[in-house]
Amino acid sequence: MRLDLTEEQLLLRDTARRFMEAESPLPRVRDQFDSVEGFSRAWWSKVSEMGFTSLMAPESLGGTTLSGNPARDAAIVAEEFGRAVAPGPFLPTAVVLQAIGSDDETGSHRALVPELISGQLMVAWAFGEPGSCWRPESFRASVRVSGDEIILNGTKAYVEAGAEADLTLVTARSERGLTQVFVPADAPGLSVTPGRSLDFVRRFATLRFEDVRLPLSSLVGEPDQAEKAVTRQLQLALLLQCAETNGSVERAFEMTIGYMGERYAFGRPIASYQALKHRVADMALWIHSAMATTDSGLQAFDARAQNAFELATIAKTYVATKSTQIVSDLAQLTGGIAMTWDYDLHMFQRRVAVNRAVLGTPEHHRLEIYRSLCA
Amino acid sequence: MRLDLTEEQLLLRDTARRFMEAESPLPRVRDQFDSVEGFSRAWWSKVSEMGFTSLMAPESLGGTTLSGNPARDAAIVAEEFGRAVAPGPFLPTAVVLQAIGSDDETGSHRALVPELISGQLMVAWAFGEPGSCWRPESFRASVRVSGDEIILNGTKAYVEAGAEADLTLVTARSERGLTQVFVPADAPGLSVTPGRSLDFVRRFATLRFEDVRLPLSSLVGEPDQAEKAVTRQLQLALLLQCAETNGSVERAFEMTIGYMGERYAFGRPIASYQALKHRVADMALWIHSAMATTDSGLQAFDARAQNAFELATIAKTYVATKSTQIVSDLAQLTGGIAMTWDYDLHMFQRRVAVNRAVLGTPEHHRLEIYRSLCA
Amino acid sequence: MEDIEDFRRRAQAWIRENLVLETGEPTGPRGAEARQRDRDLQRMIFDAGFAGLAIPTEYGGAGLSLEHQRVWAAEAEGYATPKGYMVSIGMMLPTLLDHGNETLKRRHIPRMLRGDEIWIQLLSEPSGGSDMAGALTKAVRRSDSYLINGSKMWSSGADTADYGMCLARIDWDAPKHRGLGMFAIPLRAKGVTIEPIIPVTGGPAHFFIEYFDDVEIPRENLIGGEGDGWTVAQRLLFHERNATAGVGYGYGLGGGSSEGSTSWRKDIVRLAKASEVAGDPATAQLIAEDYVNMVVARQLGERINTGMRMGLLQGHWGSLLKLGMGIDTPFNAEVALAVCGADGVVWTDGEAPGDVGLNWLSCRGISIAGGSNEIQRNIVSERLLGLPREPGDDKSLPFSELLKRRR
Amino acid sequence: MEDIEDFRRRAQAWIRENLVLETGEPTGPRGAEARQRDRDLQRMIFDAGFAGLAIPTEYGGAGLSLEHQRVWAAEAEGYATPKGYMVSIGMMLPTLLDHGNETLKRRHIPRMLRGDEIWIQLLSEPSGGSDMAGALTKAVRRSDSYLINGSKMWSSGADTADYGMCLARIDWDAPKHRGLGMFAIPLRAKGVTIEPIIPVTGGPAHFFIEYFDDVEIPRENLIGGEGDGWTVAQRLLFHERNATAGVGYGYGLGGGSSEGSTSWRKDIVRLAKASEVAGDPATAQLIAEDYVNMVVARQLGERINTGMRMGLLQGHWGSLLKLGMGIDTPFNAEVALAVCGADGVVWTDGEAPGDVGLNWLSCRGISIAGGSNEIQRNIVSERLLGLPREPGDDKSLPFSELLKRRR
Repeated sequence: MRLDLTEEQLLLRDTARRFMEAESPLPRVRDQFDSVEGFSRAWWSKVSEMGFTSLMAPESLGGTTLSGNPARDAAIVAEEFGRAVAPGPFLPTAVVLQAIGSDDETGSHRALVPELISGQLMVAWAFGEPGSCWRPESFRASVRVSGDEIILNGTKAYVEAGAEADLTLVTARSERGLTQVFVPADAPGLSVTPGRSLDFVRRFATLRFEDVRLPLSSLVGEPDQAEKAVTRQLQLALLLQCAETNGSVERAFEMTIGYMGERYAFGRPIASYQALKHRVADMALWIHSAMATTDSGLQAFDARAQNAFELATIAKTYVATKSTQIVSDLAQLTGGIAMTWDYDLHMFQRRVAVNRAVLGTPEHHRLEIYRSLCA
Repeated sequence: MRLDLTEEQLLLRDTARRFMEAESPLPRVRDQFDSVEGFSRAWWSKVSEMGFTSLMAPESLGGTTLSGNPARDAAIVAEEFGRAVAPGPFLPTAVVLQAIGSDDETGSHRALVPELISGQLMVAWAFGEPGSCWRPESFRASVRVSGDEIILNGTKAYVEAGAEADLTLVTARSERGLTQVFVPADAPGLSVTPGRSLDFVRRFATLRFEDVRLPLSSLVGEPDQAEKAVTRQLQLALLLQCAETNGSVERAFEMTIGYMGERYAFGRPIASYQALKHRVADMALWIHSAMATTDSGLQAFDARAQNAFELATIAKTYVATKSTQIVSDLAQLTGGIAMTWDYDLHMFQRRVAVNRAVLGTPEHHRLEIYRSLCA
Repeated sequence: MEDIEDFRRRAQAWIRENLVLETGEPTGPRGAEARQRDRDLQRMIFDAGFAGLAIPTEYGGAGLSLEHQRVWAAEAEGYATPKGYMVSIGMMLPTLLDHGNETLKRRHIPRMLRGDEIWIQLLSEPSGGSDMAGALTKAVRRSDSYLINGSKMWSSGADTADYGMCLARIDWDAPKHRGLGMFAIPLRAKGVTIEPIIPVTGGPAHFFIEYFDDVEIPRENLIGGEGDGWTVAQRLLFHERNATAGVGYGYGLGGGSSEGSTSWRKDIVRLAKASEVAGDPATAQLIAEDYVNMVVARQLGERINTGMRMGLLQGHWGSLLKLGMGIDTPFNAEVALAVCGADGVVWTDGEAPGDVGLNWLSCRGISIAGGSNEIQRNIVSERLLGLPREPGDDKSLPFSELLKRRR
Repeated sequence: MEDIEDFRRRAQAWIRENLVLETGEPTGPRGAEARQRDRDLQRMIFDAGFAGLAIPTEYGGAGLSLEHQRVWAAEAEGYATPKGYMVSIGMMLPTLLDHGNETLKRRHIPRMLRGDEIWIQLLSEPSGGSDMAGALTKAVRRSDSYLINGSKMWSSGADTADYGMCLARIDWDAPKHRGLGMFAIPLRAKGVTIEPIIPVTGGPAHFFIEYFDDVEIPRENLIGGEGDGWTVAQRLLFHERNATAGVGYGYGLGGGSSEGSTSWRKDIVRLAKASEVAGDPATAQLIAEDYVNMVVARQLGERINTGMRMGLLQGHWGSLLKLGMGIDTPFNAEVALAVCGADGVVWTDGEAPGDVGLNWLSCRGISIAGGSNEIQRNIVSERLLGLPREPGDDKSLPFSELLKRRR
């Protein structure tokens, strides 16, 4: 949660929270555990109607400018997705909007923006590769321009909503750098293996590209020149993921504090036991720190600050580390009931654990941070 | 502390404890903070008269066989050195006795044993090299045989009592392996830089060898063949160090528990606060675990078990990690007084921190363990 | 008593003759087939005189010692032995032995040893997990029976058990710990309803909830005296901690640092090697730390076993081991999350769901069930180290007064 | 009130004209020369109207706001500013402002702001560090004075200070927190003895112990009413936590995530690069974690500063920051031990002793002094999160009764 929200941002937060409470209460999320997609197109239309998908789009293309700091605005919604452990490709949509609305200076895909905002067009963002590989330098998926065609080969993994999307933005290596292309769901040579995750409703797919041939118009930005854009997209993805995690942790924390006040053991509420209180105090420190570092990262992103990338990876490292520890210890504080399917705590734990790993574990990011410190 | 001590071992422990209480109470250790050597020859003679130095020597050479498990017997004394944070080169003496009494099958230095046991001859064991290097594969000190001479070059660091010793057992690389030699303190080409440590009374020296020429009789064991002996010596050194650390931690723990029972805050002894009690309970678990792993390591060493080396490094890793955490948190439990020179807790903290680092940090050993797990 | 080495030879011979080598069955709840296999095996072992080695002969045991039981377990290592009796034989049986009346003991202990009757504990309630002495289940005395009403929770194996030891309140005006009785309740009796508790993984139920609706049991089913329920429960918890930690009567019955956890740990190394994450040195320290913890936990178990066998350690040492398991297990699960990265929490449709993520979700089971880490820390600090208890009046007030404090 | 941007320009201009750039003086206790330099600088700043920016003009301040103080600190960053006034101006002055009588405030606040008078706190006693309300120091009222007897401990800077705010007990039959008064004691008065406490490093004293032997002070030196000592002390502790954490009146006076700690962190990276240990990946995770913690702590500080400035956060938020420092600092010291290996704890004779080892020995200073981690955790859980206090009667019983409980 950001502290210094504008009136408009406060309104956005309250609107999003009420919307989630009404349209995606926890029992409804539970209902979708067994569904293939984890969410329906109808749900995504509702989210879009609320204007949540439009926050990362330029105003000129039908986007909504709330505070002039689009990432910070979008993070407010991401946090509410986290609080509700709600389904839907909010993160990929925001990242793709960032890619075509801001990063791509050629502007050749701006026509997609209205469809994206309205929820008619569903997108995915294919970045990581099998073996938890999140370093573009180590990517194997490759793209080359051959005449008036682009030929794409390789595999992308952990693609959120990759089986549901109409269009996927793929990052691949090309001769002299990174290149991004849009691949439609029905492209010949593309095979999609749907997958599940620990989360109740978040699905990930593996996409295999075998000589997928695309027109040059599929290029997003100039070939070989995508590194900067990819870095911006990764930053945004990391920060929205952090915001979402923060929302999940915050609600799980509130839920547990409430429970601890009502649960009696040995003649008094368990919330009065010092050993538990001290752990709760540490958690409060970590939760506020997690919000602070996410907020700093978002601010740097919106301002295109020089250290924006470092701050995004610091946020991811901190948030992913502490969030997992917190929600695990929340179960400990709660006791046996937290080990049951019917108690909601694990819904938040699941989202937190998935977010910990996707886009790189904190261990991965610490190693990157260490390397850059020593450089 | 071992649990299943024999009558003789129990007697040894009680004797050693009473001896330390009488001859090396903490104020006397404090008195030696400013001394160059940290201990006197007279003190070492007293220790030797008690028979403590004879535990690692074969009976045939004047050694004492207590239980038939010499390392376990010596560890009982090492633990008492730790409880008293007492000075004196107990560890190097035991390791050198192991080297010349057991490891060296040529037996050519056995004549030194009586002098060593009696405390007349003081020895050091030069193993590590500058830059916290504890892997023999990375050693740079080198020795070569040239006619009827041995020529030694290189630097050994962190040599306990290296400036006080009459004779130092040096491990160096030779053409086809490792070679060990004895270097007398007055050898031409040897320069000794005395050093201090965080510990009150434990001193370490750096030894530089520049074309130090020694007779062939200085060899301990066969040239190039020392690897096995060095491994045994390192195991023993690690395990005696663990035993000593355990002693220091145990006494610091007892001291703190006692203090917590007497210190009142908010109307009751601080020992009654749950948040503190829970940390103390974890410490009890770690302390007993540290003793258990040290004991298992010693048992494997005495039995020359196949996994003896692994168990010694596991003990070092565990003991060094937990001991540092425990004594640091003991200061926290104690409060302000633990931040003062006059309160004794830091004497134990200092010994523990030095033992953590010397012979390799737990981080170093974990990396080695990981490598062997993945091998 | 039979010489220990003679016994070893006799056990060895019988084991080689009669048991088969372990095949590495997966852990977790087990089906009817596995249970039948267990029952057959246990009967065979009982008939050969190797069940209840430390239990007196008058109750169907072998009349030997815990040392014989340890030797048996050592010799039987690697062989398929029954896995389903840790609770019944490792915890409930010794409690019955300590506190049951002769009628109960002579009737039930032989059946328990033979595997014909399985007992479980009924201590925790929905209203309070750790604070078992706060039981709200009622026992009302009639002429020659008791009428039980209330509910119990977290009982493992209730679906297949025959009897439960149930803590119920007889006197509501006595202080909390003094108004309780312990009752042997036949679980197929009229008025008993048993429902499964779905665990957090969504998998099959390990735990159950039982409702008692005017369940009538004979007076002789009271274990200990009418005010002794808490004393019996504490003894039960003591045996439970010991069995879980692999010491005492539970030794060799499947508790402690079981093969399951060992092979799990090996999996981390294997997973690390297989995935690109392990190429990275990012998780090397974690993997090594986890491995060290596992080895040291086993060494501590050996140490405490030795100490208890030699009589050098007495009392609540099982709590130290239980606490260690409750700390190491969640750490291990977190290390696995780190090591496996996205492959631990994301998987392909149709494949088995990722063990790593589900294991992390349920890793607090061991640190909550059987006395949470917090309860063990209280026990270690107060009973092993002698630190003072916190002030409180919940031991002296009438229970009915205490109840009023809850809103 | 002066527009904030106008003020910024005015401050900027004066700073560039009058201050010199920081040279990176080492931290730790400072000599007489540094103190004189501080005093000269503070006087210069005061005379230019930039001291006490948020303090009313009637007490010698500039009559502006905390926002002006923040701007001043931002503009003065990188310049040499006085370092010795965090306690006197950042903690004691606002406490005096909140609770002092007009005589005291008009006499002393201007002197404090000008650096002519340095105040310290005298709260803790040898008998109790955290439990300051348990003070045993006595204040006996005479006709127009008080007679003080007792001792105080852990006061930093007592050797060079002029006044101390001393918590002393007036009424021994009142409950613990209600029988106290707060007194301004001139430290050069007759009957005051000040002795240094040698720290664990063996280095120069940071802290002192003071003995009061029939020290007579005028009645007007009572701050607040006779039973208000604890209220005043709590306010003082509030300002202390804020100043330590770099928020509120102490902003920019040298607390918070100071340059000292930043450069220390950089040292770890430097040390890791220099030593062979860094070639190893063994400590990479630790170094990165420590670095991340440092950055995040600064971000949290900014967040809480923003919140307090905007009025969105009220109350004990300084405790959260103080707790963070008390957790991060020992972790940082342990990381340094790991990174530097033997070179951190062993050094050559004649060389400076290893900072890494000594730093680890003293790292608990920040987690104990100024309200230990445990005290901060109590405050955070009870006052920020509203969790219930533990039961206890030490707030209601007469203090003389409480005293009897100690043996």
